[in-house]
Amino acid sequence: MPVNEKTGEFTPKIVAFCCNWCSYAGADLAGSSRLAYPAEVKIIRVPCSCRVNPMFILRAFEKGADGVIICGCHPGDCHYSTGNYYARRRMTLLFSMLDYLGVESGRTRVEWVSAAEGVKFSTTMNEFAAKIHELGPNVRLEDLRCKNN
Amino acid sequence: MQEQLINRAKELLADGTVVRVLGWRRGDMDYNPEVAYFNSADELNDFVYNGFCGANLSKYMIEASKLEGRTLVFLKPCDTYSFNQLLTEHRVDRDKAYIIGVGCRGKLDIEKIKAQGITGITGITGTPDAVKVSTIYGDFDIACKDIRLERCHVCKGKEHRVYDELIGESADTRDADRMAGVEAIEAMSPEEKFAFFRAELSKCIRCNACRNVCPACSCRKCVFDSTKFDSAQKANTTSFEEKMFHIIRAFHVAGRCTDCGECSRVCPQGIPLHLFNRKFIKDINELYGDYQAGESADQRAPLVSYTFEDAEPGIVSERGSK
Amino acid sequence: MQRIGVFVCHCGSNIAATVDVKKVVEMAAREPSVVHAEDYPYMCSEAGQAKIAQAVAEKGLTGIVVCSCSPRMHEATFRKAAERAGINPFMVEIANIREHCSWIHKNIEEGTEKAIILARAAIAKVNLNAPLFPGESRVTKRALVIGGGIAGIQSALDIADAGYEVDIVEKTPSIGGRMAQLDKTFPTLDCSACILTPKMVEAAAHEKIRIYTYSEVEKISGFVGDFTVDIRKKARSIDATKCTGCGVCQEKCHSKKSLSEFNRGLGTRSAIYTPFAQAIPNVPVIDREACIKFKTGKCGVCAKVCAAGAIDYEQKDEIITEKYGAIVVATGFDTIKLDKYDEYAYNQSKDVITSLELERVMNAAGPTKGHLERLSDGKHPEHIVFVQCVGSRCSDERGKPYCSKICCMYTAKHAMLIRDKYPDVKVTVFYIDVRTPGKNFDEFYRRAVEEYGVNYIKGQVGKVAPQPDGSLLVQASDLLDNKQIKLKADMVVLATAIEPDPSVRPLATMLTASIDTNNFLTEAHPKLRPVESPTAGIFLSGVCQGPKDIPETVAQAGAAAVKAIGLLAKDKLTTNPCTAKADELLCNGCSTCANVCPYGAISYETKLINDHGIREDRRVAVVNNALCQGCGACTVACPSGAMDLQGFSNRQIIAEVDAICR
Amino acid sequence: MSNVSKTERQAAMIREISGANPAKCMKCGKCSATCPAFDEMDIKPHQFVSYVQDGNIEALAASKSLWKCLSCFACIERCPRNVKPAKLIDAARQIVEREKGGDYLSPDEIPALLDPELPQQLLVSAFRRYRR
Repeated sequence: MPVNEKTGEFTPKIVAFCCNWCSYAGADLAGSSRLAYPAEVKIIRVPCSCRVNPMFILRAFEKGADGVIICGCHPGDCHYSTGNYYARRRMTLLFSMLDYLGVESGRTRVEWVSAAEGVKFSTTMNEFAAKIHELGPNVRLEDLRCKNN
Repeated sequence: MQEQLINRAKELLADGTVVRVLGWRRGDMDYNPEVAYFNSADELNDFVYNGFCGANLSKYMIEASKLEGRTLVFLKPCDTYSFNQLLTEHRVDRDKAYIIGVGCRGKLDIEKIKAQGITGITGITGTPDAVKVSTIYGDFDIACKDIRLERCHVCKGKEHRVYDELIGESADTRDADRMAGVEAIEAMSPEEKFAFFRAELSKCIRCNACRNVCPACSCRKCVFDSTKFDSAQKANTTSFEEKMFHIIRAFHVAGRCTDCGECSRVCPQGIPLHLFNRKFIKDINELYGDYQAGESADQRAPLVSYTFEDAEPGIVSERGSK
Repeated sequence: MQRIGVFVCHCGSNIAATVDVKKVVEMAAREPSVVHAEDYPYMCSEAGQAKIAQAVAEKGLTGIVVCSCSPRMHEATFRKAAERAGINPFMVEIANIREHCSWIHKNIEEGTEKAIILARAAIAKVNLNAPLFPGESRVTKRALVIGGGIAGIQSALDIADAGYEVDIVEKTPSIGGRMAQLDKTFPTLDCSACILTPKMVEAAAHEKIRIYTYSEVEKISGFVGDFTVDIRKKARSIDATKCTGCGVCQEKCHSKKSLSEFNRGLGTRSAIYTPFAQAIPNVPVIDREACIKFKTGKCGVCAKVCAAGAIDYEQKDEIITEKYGAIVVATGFDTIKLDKYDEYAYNQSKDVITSLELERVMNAAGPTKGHLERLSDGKHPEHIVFVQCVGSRCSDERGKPYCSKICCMYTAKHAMLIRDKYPDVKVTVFYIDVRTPGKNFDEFYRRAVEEYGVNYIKGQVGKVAPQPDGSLLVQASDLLDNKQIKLKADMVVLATAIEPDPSVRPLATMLTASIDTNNFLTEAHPKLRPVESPTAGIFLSGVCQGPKDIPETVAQAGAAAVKAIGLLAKDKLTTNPCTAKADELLCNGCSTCANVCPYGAISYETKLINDHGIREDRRVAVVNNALCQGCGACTVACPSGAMDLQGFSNRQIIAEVDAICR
Repeated sequence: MSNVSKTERQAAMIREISGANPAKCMKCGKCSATCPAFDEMDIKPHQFVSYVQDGNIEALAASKSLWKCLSCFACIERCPRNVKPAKLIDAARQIVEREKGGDYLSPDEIPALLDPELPQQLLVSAFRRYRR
């Protein structure tokens, strides 16, 4: 379980996939507006939310991520017209499957964040990180080889 | 019906309509027929069609489509859905196939016979409604309805979706709710769900039988065998990998799986793999409208379509763990 | 094996204050393939970029990671620097340790730890990068301007003057837009029509400009340099090639009770109408909702009186499909609805009007022929009260959170014009702040007070109550006197907030251009690229991007035009090389990827494939690099992993995931 | 926590009880423009905000305005910035009452606070509540 060496508190690993056009820019805006969110969130830039393969999400969990969030343009505003519509179906089905397997549905989330929504990006990440703290470490999907204990 | 099929196959070979026949051949045991090509009338003498011919021949048509000349293939009603799906995906050549839709009265599960404590089986003969199982300890009569494959209890129907001609009568075998198994799991608590799947999936030996038999899993090279995702695996080495494999396998066939049930039939460990595929089918039906893969060859699959008003992924946590 | 150089930027104190850059350098140096790591105060400076060149020369780098600000800011800078140093520009990756790290984390330990992880992820990705080479795509040398107000007209004229063809699409029957509705303009008090109509005429007469009025954009596909647009030309019911614009039809029309849109509903018009006298084109349209012929089948008087035989009741909407290289959006604004502001009695009294309505009242061609009179009884007003910030600067759902920017100035203009023409009329303006940043703006406002005796009171109006005698009781604050005052007024003019024209919302969707919470189109960069949309080839002109007055609109329209011209001047565009690519050996030829491609960039070919010695004809996917925009939808649809995205490959993203979760 | 002054504590309490953020005020004066009891008040509605911001709670608590506010909520409804002056004054009222040791006015206190010129708060509150 990932813990802060000094405080002994649970410090989750959170992977955020952000589309280049809206959400990554929204995260930039959150940054330039100095809207804080936990350092536990690390962003991976992808061209579009439809680039996020379920394999990436499972891989993140396998390697010990405690939460995975995918952010894209609002439906209708996709830079590529339709990418987020496909992402929406894929992620809905994948999340439903994870829920079916007994993985807490709070560990996965999709949020639409536009380039102008720095505030929404920040609040979303704060909320999501709080949820992951509440759920605690991910033990159901991680590859235990990666851990020392 | 077997004789009828053999005779018709011989005719079609003789008049040059087809150059080979794809069907089932007697195996080492009566309950173990093998999938085989028959190139001559002589070879057809080994042809069988009985309650244990569950194997779906559609997938074999991918390779048969590459061969010279036309192939006669026997497809049961449920197999035709798979054939249609393969047609949609340009994996089989309709012109290379002569399809005889064969009647089906439900197929049988040898495991269910063995589960009744019957061992030392030497032969099985039968009528449409019952089988006589001969063993070294004596003979047993068993009603077919008690030993049907799971998939036959939730049969999609006895109508062939694609064929050139039909031979043989079918009988409806549906007597259960297809989604009951999925619903039972959905009703569990997260802990119970996790425990259930951990117990089932920990049996997986990664023999790949499910993948190899699946008509939808027809990739030339599976992602789990390629270097494209750093995901090449020969065997499960951790508690996670079998989950990864089965989730991704089910995801890759989501919207394409016809629910033919072959994965569960062939699994040597008896893992109810259809529960993965049916979960996706259930979600697709509930969220995006009823969809049956393979119903026709010109459908647009749910994962390559969308509507503006589709449910948001948050619906999963909203409806919660039932 | 790559030879990677890592460069960590301090960005002055922007990064260095909350990230220990030395520590990031130290940790990055331990990563596989990293042969060089250093930090520098400003990597984007010339000296910083020289560091890259130097390290490439000395250490033979094959890949570069810059830990700095957002790649949206300087990725291009560092890619060019790499190219100059002799490395393929796509061998550069940015770890965003400013916007995504130093600026949001206050604790230096936390910031440093995160920066190290972000650097690791970028290093892991570069390890798998491969050189990429941009392709080329053609540019259609024609621009589309959406909206025919002053912004659209100016952009179109500038583009056309540069020698490129331009089409203007305007949804109303005439170009001119809001500016055509104004009476005078601040701060010079020029007559709006006098300065606008020459421009309208110039646009109409320009050989490079085609104007589609009474038309709307219906569908947009394609991408920068090569957009395909469907324009719906709504049925005018008039054959424009025959109409002489004589106006007899409008005079004789039996249906004259429709509210005039141009006069903001204050006057009426006939069913067959041109919105105003100087309309361009001077060709009327038939309002089929109001026309007796269309409603009952009887009448047809316009056809009878038309000497040119131009009336065509059978005319149908027409769809025109045209290709464009660039699109300028100039959809303008409207005033907000005041339904939720009961306190101002806008819906109760005809004498409470918006400022835009006052423009029509003041205008000689308006409903009162330019006479200032009460709309309820036609009486000459003795006292007019102006209320500022109606719906602007509101944080509740009734109004808009932004300042509408133009109201302070036009109110000063209105007050001044009224006092000038009718010295007997008392004018009181209630304001919260008077905002006059602009050339000669404050002087103008002061003139209204000092020379024209307009009474400015700091305080908001709380309530307007129509009185039985027809007057209006205005209850307001005088904050400087700390009083509540009650005034009797004859007219109240509301400086109503402006909002983007509602048509911009569906248009933004068609353009895939991003839009903010107030429905203003988002610019590519708020300071440095203010007239470009983040979507390439889309340029922003006028109020669709944010509130602005006429001079600012014209300036922005010109700027947008220059950006469009800069694009049209190119013969070829280099295309993004981060496109999808199919691995022929893995491809099943199943067509799943083509189903999700928004650009039709994927086709199938039957090819002889040599798969480890097995030679066979296979149906395989082929990506057209000029069409592919690199979204990656196909890569996830592909079950076998045959389809991959260059620059964002499966293995690269997985490497990043692994690095973050390590 | 002992070094937090009484006024700071009270100001924080007002923010908490009212749920309003005085920092949002843009000093437009619409509350005072709207207030039917304006003339009766010594501290005007638009001034409530600065009293809370400045921590001048003593003066606010001692003001007549506390008892002149009709709770008609016109200022809340019309405030463009969601500052809710009436809620601020209501919060101040509650603080005064709480510091007296009881949560409510005692019946004995009411007659002294009544002003024949003004409708009773209860009455106006009732109008507001049941008008729909």
